[in-house]
Amino acid sequence: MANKLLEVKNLKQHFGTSSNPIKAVDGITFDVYEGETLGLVGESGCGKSTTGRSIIRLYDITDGQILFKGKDIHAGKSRQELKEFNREMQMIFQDPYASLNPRMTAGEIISEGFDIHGLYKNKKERQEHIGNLLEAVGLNREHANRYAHEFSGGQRQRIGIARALSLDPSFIIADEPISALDVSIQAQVVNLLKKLQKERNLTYLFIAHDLSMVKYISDRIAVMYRGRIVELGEANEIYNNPIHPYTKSLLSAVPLPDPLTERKRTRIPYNHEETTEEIKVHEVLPNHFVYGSDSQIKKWTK
Amino acid sequence: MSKKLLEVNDLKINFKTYAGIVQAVRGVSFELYEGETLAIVGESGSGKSVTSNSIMKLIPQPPGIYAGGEILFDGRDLVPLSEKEMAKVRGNDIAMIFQDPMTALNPTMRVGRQITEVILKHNKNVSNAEAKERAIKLLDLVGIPMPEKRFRQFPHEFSGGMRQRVVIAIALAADPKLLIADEPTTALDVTIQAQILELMKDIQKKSNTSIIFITHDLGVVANVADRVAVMYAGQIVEYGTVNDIFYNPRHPYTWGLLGSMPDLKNNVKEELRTIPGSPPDLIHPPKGDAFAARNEYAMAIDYEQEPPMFKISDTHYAKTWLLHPDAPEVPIPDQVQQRIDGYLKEAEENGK
Amino acid sequence: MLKYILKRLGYILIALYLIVTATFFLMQLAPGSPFASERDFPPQIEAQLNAKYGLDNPWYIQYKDYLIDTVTFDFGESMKYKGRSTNDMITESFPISLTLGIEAMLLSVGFGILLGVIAALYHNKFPDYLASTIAVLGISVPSFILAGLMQYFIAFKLDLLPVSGWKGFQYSILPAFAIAITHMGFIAKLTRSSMLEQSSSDYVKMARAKGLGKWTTVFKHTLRNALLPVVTYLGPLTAGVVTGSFIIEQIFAIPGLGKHFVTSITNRDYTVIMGTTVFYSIILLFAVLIVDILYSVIDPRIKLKGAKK
Amino acid sequence: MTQNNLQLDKISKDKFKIVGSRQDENEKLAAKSVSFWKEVILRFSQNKLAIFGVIALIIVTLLAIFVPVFSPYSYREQLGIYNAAPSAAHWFGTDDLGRDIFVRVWQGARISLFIGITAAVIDLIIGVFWGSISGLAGGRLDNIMMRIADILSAVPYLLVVIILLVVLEPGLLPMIIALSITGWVNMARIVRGEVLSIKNQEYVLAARTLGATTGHLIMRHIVPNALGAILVTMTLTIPSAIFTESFLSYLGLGVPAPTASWGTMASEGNKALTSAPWRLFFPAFFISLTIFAFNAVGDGLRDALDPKLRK
Amino acid sequence: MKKNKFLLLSLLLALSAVLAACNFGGTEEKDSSSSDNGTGAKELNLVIASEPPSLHPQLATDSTSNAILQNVFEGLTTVKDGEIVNAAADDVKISEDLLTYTFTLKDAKWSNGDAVTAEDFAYAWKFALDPANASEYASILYPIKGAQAFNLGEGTEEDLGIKVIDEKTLEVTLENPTPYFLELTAFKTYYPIHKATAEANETWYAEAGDTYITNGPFTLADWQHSGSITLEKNDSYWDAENVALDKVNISMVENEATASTMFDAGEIDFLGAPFQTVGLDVIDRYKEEGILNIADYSGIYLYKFNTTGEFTSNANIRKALTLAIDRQGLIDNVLKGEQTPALGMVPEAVPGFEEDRGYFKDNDIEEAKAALEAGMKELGISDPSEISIGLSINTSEAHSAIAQFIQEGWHSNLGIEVTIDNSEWQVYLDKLTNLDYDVARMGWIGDYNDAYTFLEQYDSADNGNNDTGWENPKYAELLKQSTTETDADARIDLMKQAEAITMTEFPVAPIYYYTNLSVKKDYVENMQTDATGNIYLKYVDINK
Repeated sequence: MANKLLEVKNLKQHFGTSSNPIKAVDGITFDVYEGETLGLVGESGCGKSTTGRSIIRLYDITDGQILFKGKDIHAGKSRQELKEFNREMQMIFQDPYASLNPRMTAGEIISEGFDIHGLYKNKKERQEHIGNLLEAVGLNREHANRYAHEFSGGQRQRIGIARALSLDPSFIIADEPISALDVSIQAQVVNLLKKLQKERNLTYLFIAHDLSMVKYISDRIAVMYRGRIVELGEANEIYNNPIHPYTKSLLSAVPLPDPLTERKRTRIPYNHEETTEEIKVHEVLPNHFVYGSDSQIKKWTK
Repeated sequence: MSKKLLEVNDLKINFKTYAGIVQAVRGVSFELYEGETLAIVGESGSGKSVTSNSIMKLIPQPPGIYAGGEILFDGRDLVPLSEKEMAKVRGNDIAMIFQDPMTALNPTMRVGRQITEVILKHNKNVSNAEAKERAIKLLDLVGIPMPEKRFRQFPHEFSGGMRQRVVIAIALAADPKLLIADEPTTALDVTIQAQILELMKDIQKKSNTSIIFITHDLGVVANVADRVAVMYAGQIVEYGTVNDIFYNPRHPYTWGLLGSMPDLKNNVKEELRTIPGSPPDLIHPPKGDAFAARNEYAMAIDYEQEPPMFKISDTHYAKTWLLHPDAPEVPIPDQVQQRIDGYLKEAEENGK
Repeated sequence: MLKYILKRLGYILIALYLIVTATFFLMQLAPGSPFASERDFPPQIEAQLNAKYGLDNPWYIQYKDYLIDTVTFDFGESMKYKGRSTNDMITESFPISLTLGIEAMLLSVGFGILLGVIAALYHNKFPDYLASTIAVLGISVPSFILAGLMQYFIAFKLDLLPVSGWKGFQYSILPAFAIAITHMGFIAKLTRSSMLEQSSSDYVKMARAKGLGKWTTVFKHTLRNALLPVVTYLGPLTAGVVTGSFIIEQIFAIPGLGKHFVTSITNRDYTVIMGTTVFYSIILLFAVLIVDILYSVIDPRIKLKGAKK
Repeated sequence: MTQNNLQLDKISKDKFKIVGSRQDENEKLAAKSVSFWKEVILRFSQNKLAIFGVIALIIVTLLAIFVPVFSPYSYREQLGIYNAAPSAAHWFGTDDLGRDIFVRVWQGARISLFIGITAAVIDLIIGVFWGSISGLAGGRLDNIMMRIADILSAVPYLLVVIILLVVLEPGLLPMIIALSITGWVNMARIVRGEVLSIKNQEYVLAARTLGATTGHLIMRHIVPNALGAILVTMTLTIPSAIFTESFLSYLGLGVPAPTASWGTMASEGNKALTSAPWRLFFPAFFISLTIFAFNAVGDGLRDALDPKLRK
Repeated sequence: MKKNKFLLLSLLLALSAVLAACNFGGTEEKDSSSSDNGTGAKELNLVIASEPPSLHPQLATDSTSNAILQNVFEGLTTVKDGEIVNAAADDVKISEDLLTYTFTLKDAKWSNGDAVTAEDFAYAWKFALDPANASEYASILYPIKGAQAFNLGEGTEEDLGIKVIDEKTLEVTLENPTPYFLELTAFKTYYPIHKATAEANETWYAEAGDTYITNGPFTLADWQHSGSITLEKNDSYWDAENVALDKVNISMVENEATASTMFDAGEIDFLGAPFQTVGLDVIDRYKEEGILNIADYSGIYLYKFNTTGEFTSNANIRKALTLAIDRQGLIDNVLKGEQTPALGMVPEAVPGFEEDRGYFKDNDIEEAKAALEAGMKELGISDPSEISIGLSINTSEAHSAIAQFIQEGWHSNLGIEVTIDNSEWQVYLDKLTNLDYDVARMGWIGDYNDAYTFLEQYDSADNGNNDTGWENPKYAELLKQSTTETDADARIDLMKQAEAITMTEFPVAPIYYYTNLSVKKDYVENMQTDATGNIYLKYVDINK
């Protein structure tokens, strides 16, 4: 197996007051390996976006540790180190409308990163760089002078991707990058992401609630529920052999474009069961982790 | 065959905007029988929501304009009806479920009132108490626990899924013959979506209501629909039973839609089929086939003349020149075909 | 809820303290004496007067006395109007201002909402333009100009209503209208945009889909939600009506508190200035609090908690 | 569903050759590139009332600048023609001291506009400073700053203004100070609200992940996006300052004679309603027109910035 | 339920509206019903400019309070048609040395039926002089022996020259012979008050009602503070049969324009000092309508000079400024009330001063320029533009108009730069007292119609009403002589000599002598402001 690029250890992210905390993320641990795509799925409010934003330092974490290339990213750092870090890790956002500043042109949006980091020597080089990035995401060089609102949803999302690529990162957190797009556009974006991954040896943390696309794009999948990762494993493994009842329920709810299956589909409801036993992560199968108490695991694996 | 409840013929809806007149719906025809579910599927801007809203005549005029066509409900054309006459149809004969349960309920009115309001409006001789009783029954029917207590609560005290159940309860309050569901599950999580879909199917079974189901999710279509209309750029491009559309799609756009969804069952990791580009500007609809520019199988004629609806079978029609006898034979793209084959094979295996 | 109200009361106390203190020191700084008069009287007499009102004390003693007076709501005797206590003056004149104020508020809210609703219902049609124009004109014409014009044309030329005074309901119509007009315009504008915003919302569409008639939809659904922002305007409205009365009461010779406030300032009648300022501040601060509570009552989504977002 | 009765046979077979999609058109954008502000101006210019407002303001401003310069009379010159009705020589008539009202109205416009604009600019500076710091900092500092603003705004505005003017004695500067003393709170609130909503926008988050400094965020993202709301607030602050000034003039707290503001002219003219109505009419008309115009521009700007409201 | 909340709200609002509406109740009765209601009662409707600050005869200082007081109280003497006549006094005996006055009282009654006694007068006068009461007008009693000393805390009450001989006899001893003393006894500070009530209730004068006991032709029937005052005929008044009016409704209307609109609309019957004033802007119209009544007024409008000021310390500069005022132009164009240009210190309404004394010519620009030249030479100034002068006024449109008119005249004729500085009355008076000004306006209305009241204030720089810093021993001496001079003509001559001194040194620039403007409905008879600004409603009648 490849190197660990990112290690998340017992990450906790609480919001609200200390007396009444909202535990958005409540102690999760996972690794991301170089070159892979880790899918993070769960329903709204399960803490998946918070996880992504904590990793990229948009939030100060409550507890835990995040190591990127072995270095703790939340430990006190100099400006220089922080900038270094910004160049290594980037993010693609969910809403193609809200993620582009309406007062800026595509070129300005894309070049913001290397403007901040001063990565070009002259105007021409900068222009060239913008053009290359636009082309890399399938847009035309001429689009650099257009404002965000002139683009369609898919095009906007590609501008967002170009912005994420502008600092030439090794790790990209894609926070539901396709959920606001139409099906046909989703495919465009996903294909682009896959192509870029191959070309640039990128590592993705792909956050989504759309299980079908996650399965398609991910090598491994982590299923989150109420701030915790309840199951983590190879993508096919999770789909074909889910163990945690929540994963099962989630999978049973995904509609497929197949009328015959759909007519026979039975939904598996999930009822969260509280337990007084100690709950921890079990490696039930090689590289297939499930979160639960011993007796629960026993029951589920039966 | 059961009774024909709704027939839409060559419906055209335009919108006046600052930029010009948007031809949102450009001659849509379909029909719906009692107890049947028609799914209208398409991408955003394809005109599917406008179509559904126009049946209820909920298109604000202006800027909306009924530019032509008729909407025959139980044999009566709704288009020329006055607002007053429509008020008798709405909620009573035809009810609607909206996309976003978070905004579809009046935030300052108790949930119970929002239901009884419909009952009282459409049943002149029902007392308040009876209406309340019926509303509580409805809440129970749509699976809301403790309906008496919930009756007195405000929408913000409900979760998204629960609110959508309330919206459904409101829609069912006057026993409508036709239920129009405009993307009722898009805003919901997938597990909640499954529950709502089950609920709707349940209700349909019990009450024999016809449903028009608007969605962009082909999975949902496969789950709920009897018949499917695929819309593109304000027109229906393919129309047929759910099996026709999913197992024998004929329109390249339908191929594109199916192909752009990853196949969960078969572990293929090859590139997804995409439909390149974006839908046309409906202020100036392109000449010929609106889909031509994005269609890899587009022929010269596609850029010149709009294709007619070709009949494939008694239930199956598609609007593409590829069905013209002179057109070259274009098979369903491999990837889509493979998937269909996989599905059918599995069904066959399971059927054994 | 209780916690929230207590917290807000705390803020009100702080605000009051600041207002009282600021007014006190501003008045200390203000030039002029309440006893200055055209005919100079002997310094001995002035010393007597100063002693009588405690003005001969050093400022911190005066400040202390002043705070005590404020806490006990005893503002003492007017320096200008002999033998009249500030409290009496307030009790006598406030009901008049209150009457006028409530009338003005009812007028502005009533007509404002009416205009706004009409404008919104006939959006971009003639009634909209008409109602909007009336609203903007209301905002644009200063109340004292309007008051003068109304006195001249309505009261004098047409002889419909009395020119001034305060002897019955008909005396209150013109002044109430003069105070109300600006706010009416604001409320109309607010209602209009709020109505438009609400009319395009899903639940209004839903109400129509239920088969409710146009007016049922407007009154039961759109208007109620559209009026929420109008409720928030009630606080500023109260303040506006109060301050509007400063001028209007003078023009229409109405023996209200606003008139007292203004004359007390020009007279340097410190006891009355302080009394009326504190009184006004209390009213306005509570008006804002009441509006906030009212808002939470009307809008079920808002639950009063410790803090306001 | 019936097949169309087109003469399908008549189509030449050549046409049925697959030529494929037109990729070139797929990524095509509308021909013209329109920036946000250009579009705002475009939408704004379709609002007749707002355009009327702009034209009115331009005319008022130009006349205020040039009339006092080019007029044969000065605003304080007494011509010996008392209370004369408008005529060819004196377009707006003369006042009780025989001064030309036309030139006085435009001299008054200078004062009134100066007061309005200065007060609005001071509000803007303090409000933007206070609001953006409060909004960006968040937490305790935000809390303290907003409490201060809350308490200040709870203080009855005109009460303070009147008392302050009494202490400072009437004049142009005291008037402006008095008008801005609590006026900025509103601006600060609006700026803070904007900052709060903008700072959580994904494009700001994106900039942060790119390593943007606070200064960069403010200059590139927050200011350009909050500008609309700030501008609207400003266009509505100016008329309210003019309004308040005229109100205070009426209470005798206006700018001292022989300086003329619209407010002092109107309140003087009010007394002459029956004898020399033009002395009231012209200043009153221009106060109303200007307030009307600013309101129309402000409303138009708001609609243009937020097209959701217009359908 | 939602509905209920809204209902509750609207109920609340409605309730408060109803509650509020109750406030009208009290005064509703016979509202503005004009003088001819069914009963034939004669009612007069008037306005005053403000709430009377005090209706205590000894504490009141202002003309508004005076307008009420002089109709509800009556002094020993009163003014009728410009003559002093006995009122409460039946007879006055004056000693040879003019120092002792013995008043015999009429058999008059208070409004509660008690007899008006000498003790009531003595009590009232002593009240005014008692320093503890801080009566601001006490100085008008100073002619009485020991009064000043007692008032300033230097003497005792026992030493006062006020002696109650018996219930109906009051003996007053004066400090100096005071020829105008009988005019003083008509003044409000010399009114009696009902001793028993006043002793029992310290604030008897704050409200209308049982405690407000009067001895004048009217009673204070109703007093809505800041709203209105109603006077009713006092049936206990000794001369009640000669009082025509039954009722006088007086509203308080601060706004001049409102007042004249009310007059136009027939809501009031008379408009003119002290019952509000005729605004400058309506004078022309009333003149055209032929209803404007102009009467002499014993008052002068003048500009005081700060004789310690940088430029105004120079008498020639002061002279220049004084001469370069176009008084006639001001009167004709701005004031419009047919006032007389003031070319001296004493109004022409004052007996003995009816003629112009010819000290200088109005608007004498030549002479003014010459004086300016001389003054500049003395000050070592070569150009008049180096002279900058502040012109202080208290906030008022009339003062502002006059100031702007004169400012423009000084500017264009003399080339002197003048800035107008206005401040509020209470502030303004402070500035005057502290000599914090260059030129400042002042109006002076005689408390009694005698030249002394116009000249006395300049007798020394320390005089509280001087405010110019100017003094002249010769002037002071002349005035002093006038107080002891028993021959009327000689006394007037002394005062004219004093006046002449001021008109060479110009501590003040006289501008115009007041006139009293009024308008009345033609059914109002005998209503006329007298030379000292009084209107005795006793004589007024209504004939419809």
